[in-house]
Amino acid sequence: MHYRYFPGCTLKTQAKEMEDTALAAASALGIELQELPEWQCCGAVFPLSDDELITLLSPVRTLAAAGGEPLVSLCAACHHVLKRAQEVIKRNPDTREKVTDFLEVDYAGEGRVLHFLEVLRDDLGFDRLKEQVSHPLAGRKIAAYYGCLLLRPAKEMQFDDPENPTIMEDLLRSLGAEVVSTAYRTECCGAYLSVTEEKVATATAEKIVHSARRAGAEALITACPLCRYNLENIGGPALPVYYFSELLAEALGVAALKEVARG
Amino acid sequence: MAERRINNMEKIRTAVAQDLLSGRIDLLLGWEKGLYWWQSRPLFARNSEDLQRLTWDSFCVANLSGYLQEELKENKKIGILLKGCDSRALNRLVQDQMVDRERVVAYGLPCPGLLDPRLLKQEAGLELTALGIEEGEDRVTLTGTKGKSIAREELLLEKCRRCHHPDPVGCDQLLLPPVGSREDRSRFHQVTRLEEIPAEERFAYWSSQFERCLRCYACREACPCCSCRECFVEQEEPRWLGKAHENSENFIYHLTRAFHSAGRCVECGECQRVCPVELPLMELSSKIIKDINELYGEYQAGLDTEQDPPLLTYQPDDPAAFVE
Amino acid sequence: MSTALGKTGEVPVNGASPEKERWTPLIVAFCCNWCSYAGGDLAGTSRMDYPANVKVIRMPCSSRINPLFILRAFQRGADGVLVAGCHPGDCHYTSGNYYVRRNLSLFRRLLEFSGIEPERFQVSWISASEGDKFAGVMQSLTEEIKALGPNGKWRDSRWQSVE
Amino acid sequence: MIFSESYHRFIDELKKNTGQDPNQCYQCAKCSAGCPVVAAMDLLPHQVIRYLQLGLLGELEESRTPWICASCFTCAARCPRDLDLARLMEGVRLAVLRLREGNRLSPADLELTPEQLEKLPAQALVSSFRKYAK
Amino acid sequence: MPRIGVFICWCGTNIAGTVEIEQVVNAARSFPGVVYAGDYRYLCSEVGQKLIKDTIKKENLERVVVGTCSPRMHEVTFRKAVAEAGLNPYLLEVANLREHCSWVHKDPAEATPKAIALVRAAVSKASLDEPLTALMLDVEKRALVIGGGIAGIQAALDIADSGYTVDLVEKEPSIGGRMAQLEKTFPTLDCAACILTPKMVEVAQHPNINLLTYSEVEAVSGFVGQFDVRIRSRARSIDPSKCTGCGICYEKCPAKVPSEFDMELGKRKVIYVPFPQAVPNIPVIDRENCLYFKRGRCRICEKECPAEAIDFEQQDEIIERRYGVILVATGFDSMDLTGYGEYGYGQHPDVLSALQFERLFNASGPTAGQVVRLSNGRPPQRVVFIQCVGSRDIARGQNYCSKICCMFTSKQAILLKEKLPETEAYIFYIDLRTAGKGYEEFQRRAAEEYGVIYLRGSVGKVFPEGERLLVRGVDSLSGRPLEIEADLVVLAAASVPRRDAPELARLMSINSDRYNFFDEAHPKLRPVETHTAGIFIAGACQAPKDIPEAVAQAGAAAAKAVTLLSKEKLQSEACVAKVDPARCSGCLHCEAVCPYGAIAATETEERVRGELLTRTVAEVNPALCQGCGCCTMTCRSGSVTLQGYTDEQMLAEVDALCLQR
Repeated sequence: MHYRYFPGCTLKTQAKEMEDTALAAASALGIELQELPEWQCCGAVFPLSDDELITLLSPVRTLAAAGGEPLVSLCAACHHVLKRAQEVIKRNPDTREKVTDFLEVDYAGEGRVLHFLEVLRDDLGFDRLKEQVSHPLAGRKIAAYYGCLLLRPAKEMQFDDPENPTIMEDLLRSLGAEVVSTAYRTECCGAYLSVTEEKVATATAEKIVHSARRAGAEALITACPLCRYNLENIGGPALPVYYFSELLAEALGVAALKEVARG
Repeated sequence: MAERRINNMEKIRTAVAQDLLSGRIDLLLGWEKGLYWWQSRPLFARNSEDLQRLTWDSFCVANLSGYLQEELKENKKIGILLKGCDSRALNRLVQDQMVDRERVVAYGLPCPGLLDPRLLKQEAGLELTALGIEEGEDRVTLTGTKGKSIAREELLLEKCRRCHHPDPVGCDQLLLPPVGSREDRSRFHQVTRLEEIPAEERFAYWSSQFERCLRCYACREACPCCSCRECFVEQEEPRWLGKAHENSENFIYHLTRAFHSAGRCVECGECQRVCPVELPLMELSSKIIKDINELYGEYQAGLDTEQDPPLLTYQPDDPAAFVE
Repeated sequence: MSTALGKTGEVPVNGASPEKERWTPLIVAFCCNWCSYAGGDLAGTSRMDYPANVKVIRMPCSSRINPLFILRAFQRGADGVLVAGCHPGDCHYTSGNYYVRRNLSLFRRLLEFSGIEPERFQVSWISASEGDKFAGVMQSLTEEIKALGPNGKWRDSRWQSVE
Repeated sequence: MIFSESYHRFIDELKKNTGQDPNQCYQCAKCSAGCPVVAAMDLLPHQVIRYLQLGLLGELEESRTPWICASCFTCAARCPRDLDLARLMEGVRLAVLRLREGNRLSPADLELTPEQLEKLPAQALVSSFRKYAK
Repeated sequence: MPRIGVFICWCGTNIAGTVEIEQVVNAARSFPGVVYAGDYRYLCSEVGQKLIKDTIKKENLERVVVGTCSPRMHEVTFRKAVAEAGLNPYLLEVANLREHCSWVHKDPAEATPKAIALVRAAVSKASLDEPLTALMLDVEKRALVIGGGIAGIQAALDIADSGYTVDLVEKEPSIGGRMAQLEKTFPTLDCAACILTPKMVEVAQHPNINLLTYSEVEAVSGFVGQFDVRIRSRARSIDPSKCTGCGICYEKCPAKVPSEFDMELGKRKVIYVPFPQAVPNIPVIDRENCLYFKRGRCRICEKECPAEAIDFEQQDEIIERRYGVILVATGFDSMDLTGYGEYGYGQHPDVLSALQFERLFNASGPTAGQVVRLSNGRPPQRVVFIQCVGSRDIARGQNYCSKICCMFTSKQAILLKEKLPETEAYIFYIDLRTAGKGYEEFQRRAAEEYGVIYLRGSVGKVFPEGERLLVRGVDSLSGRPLEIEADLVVLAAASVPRRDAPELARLMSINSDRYNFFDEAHPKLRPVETHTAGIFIAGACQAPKDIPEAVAQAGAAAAKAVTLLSKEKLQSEACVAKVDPARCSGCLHCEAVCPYGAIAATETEERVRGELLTRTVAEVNPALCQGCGCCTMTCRSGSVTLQGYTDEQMLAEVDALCLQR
């Protein structure tokens, strides 16, 4: 189980604990995540206009660097941009030619682009993961929060059912936690609106957190640093928001290795 | 090696003599030496004198199955000596109800692969009349020159070089020990070579070939699977094709004849061998066989008579060689 | 009156010769009565537009085709031939087009092997409700054949067409 | 004036870049119904498409809606006409940025406290500048 | 060369609009064999046909070529006209100058030469036409109706009433179909059972109808007048002659499974009748879930049955019969809604499909006619209906409008307000489609009299919040986002063909459209016939439709069936294959590919050098041959040809078309 690993800018800064806990859990599970020797920011948002080629350069450079081996990322936004960039390269020969000529790389869309959750579900398997859980999160009522970028557009991301995903719930169950489900788990958290339209972002995030709290959740998990920031940056009683990897590491008993200062 | 060939001959002769003389068969189809040592021609043996001329050597190339349809009109039961390809031709004719298997006694002769006189002439560099040959296990020495010896594989007829099943199938008795199948040999290298050259060059190649065609129809006469009573070129109503020496007509004759052999050709190479202007006719039917194998699964005509011929069956999800 | 194409074989190899400008492709289409011919009728009732170079011969089923009809068309100077039938499984006679698919697949590869451009002989499944596909196939077929230029490859040099 | 000359040039450019044709929409308003930030919009998403269909480009220029859209793809996931409104919205944003006004966001306008700036994930800054500035 | 007459039709301006008729007629006059060439504005009209008949007699024509619309349209008309003039009807050829020429080529400079080429081809083919006579085949005076819904029932009754025996095959244990599941029907609010049950009883008691329920068609072969059909009548595990329908067995049966009739809302016993008014009123044992069949235990029904009618050893019965006509009325399913996760269907008990909601109103339904929430059993205060779920949706559903949902939702809203006047009813719609007789008025009553609130817009998502369902939508007319706290959400699911429709279509080789609804021969001219002669269709299996239309189509299809059955003899296909024994070498490849088994081996004699030898050749049975021509493609030597489309004719057409650049 060897993968090339793309961390993304935020995982080296504000979301350091996501990377540390994920890498610790991965090695405990015998999954080798070999960081790309050289990488840049994935671009955070996927360019939605066909004449925006410059913004494809960075993700395609990363895809080419993986050299056709399976490429794993932890952050939902990075996985979203990389996967859709690969899809464009596969589907649009004209764009491929322009971008790969400019980058002077030979890349035609080969290799699997995976999120770490997909590795756990499809390659490792949640049942084998359950066997390695030493500290089950017994009695912990956790709600899974997916957001947008992992699920949509479903035809390209092929991650899970966009309206009724189960991958995070299945992970939580294999970690022994008690799963709480809210219909807001696939609603947008407000994303980059928190920079310029903070009130709008806070309103959407509040709906999600309050619904989880009403459903009895004690904490939320997510796979996206921006979702976590928005879900914590709300008025009224908040809920702790963990990265899924933090609970994973805790259940595997490797979390205590490094006490992380929680904001 | 020579003795082995002689007692092989005796084994064959005694086996067939028993059936011919006892009246079990009233005609035996075999080979006899022709005018020169490198020629063996078909033998129609009816009595023991004829049998004396019977021979089995590396030049008995004619596919005798082609005579059965006509000969069975007069003879009640016919014995026939069959190499691997010949036996498959018989099976295919039986499968097409052209020949009644009950009225045929098939003697199988596992075939060591036959020699090509043209290649012998090239090797010897002399007229063959001044030579003779000694056939060893897998080498051939030319007597009368400085004792030159060549690997047998290099002297084989083109069709034998591609032969996967030298052992006859579906015969009543095998007169010699089987030699084993040779699935390792490549069959379609000529076809692939032609497929790879551009279309214009291919058209030029075939045009130059078919321009030489005399429309003598020897290929049709020699081919065992050409079993129609009246070939489409002969028909007047409708007049499918003219008789003129016209390049388009030569093209259409050969393409149609090859297409009519689809699912029937046993790659016995007779069409190419008998052609007076040496047209590469085997490449046309081999191309079809290659496509059948690629598109609809491995099919060797006459090898397994239980298997449906490719054009008489279908699968709902068959691939198509066009954009559906 | 020998036409600009001269004797067989002297084919203006796709060069943009002046004759090419005046030349319009002649395409013969064999259509099965129940599906593709009815698709053509639907294209008509829907007033779709496609080039007039394609002329249709009606057959009860695509399995009425005989390779010699196709070769005869090429011999008479056709630049392209189409055989159209029902989608496999929808044949009015249950299995006709299954056999056509095998026969014409092998025949098309044989033609290609003999040096004729594959675009000149095409097979297409068009159902009675696909008027748009019928018009589309006729359009794309004419354009492809126009790009290839006249087909002198098998034109019988004795054949005289009238203006 | 609904269909001015510049309209046709604008719409053809929009269609080419986004690969989407506004006329495909029959105004069922499913996008507006599911949009998480619709409350903050002056023009509802389906009205944006309607304005594109009618060529009311001036109003689109003034509207806040393209800048409230968070590109969360919910509308595109549920549209019964398979129209990708996320791409259309980006097309409108780019048109306004490129043809009219220039950038809508510069570092100076950020009203974020240093402490917020430190906690805000880099991803948020990169995304918003990529959406509001060219 | 036979004397040929050419008649070019103007077809008003349809042909004359882009084809220079004059040029075509003059060109035709020059074709070999043509002794007369004329034109007329409306050739298919009475006067036009008279022109043809008179000219045949005056010029004693031996072949006729008409340049008109598609032969698929009027070939039969002109054949009749030619026959009336004493000429064999198959000595006529049609050049398609309209659909294949004038309507598709705008430029006369292109259309006219093409028209001339098409006429030239028709003339060259006509010159080689031979007179053909169709055989007269007998017609099995029995009809098969597949599908026991309202359409199948109506068709069976109409055919039976005209004196012919009918086998009505129904897959479910009882006839009644979709309509039996309804409570009331629009626009009259008739109770569905009240108008359906009497017809079901009439079917059961009709002397000419043989009812085969719990049965399926397995194989169909043959052709019009002589369809050979194999039907599997599945074992009910109950002896019908003994069973009195008392119902003790399904009272006592311990095992319960979700009821298909109640759309999985309620439960039914393993030995069951789908609904109380079932016809026949004989239960069946569902062998997949019966404890005895699964684990060899129980047999309580056997002990309890006073009539000892239970028979576990009963086997499926295979019925093989010949029919003159087949009438397909297999109805429709409502679409599976799992692809629409945003509504929470299948996740939350209070989100129902329209058909499930209908069952709540039904006295024999899962809630005995009480409209209550399935989560807590209490009546709803607020019900939200959502339209076009799966319809008009090219992304996840069907690209058509299912036609009946606007009406049945308005009906359900009225039924709801009649039962629970205080309950609020909201309907999210895109366009209200109420096009039937009395439909608009019915919908206005829902809005004005019953206060149903119609919201033009859609629902984005349904959020289960505590006890209730938060429905987030928008009213696009006012441009206002809405949030409604609902107790029940009802989805108007699209109507789609039955799951086994593609298989049935293939069984009978009838065409279907890209959604798998069966294709009618012509939407306007032959709406209840299929392309396969002798097979008719009626009801929702052809396209979504309401009960009035289904019944009307059933009557029409029955009438068509009866006209066919009333014929003493049927004309067989005249253009059939024929073998030339002299040329045939007896390889019988043609027999291997013939889809109708119309070719067989036969003996023939041949004199070879004074001796008479017999050999096998192929022979075509003209009664079975349908004229497809597959044998001609397979025959290398061209020994078998297809009359009406002989090899000479096909080559002549190719030559004619290629003669003109």
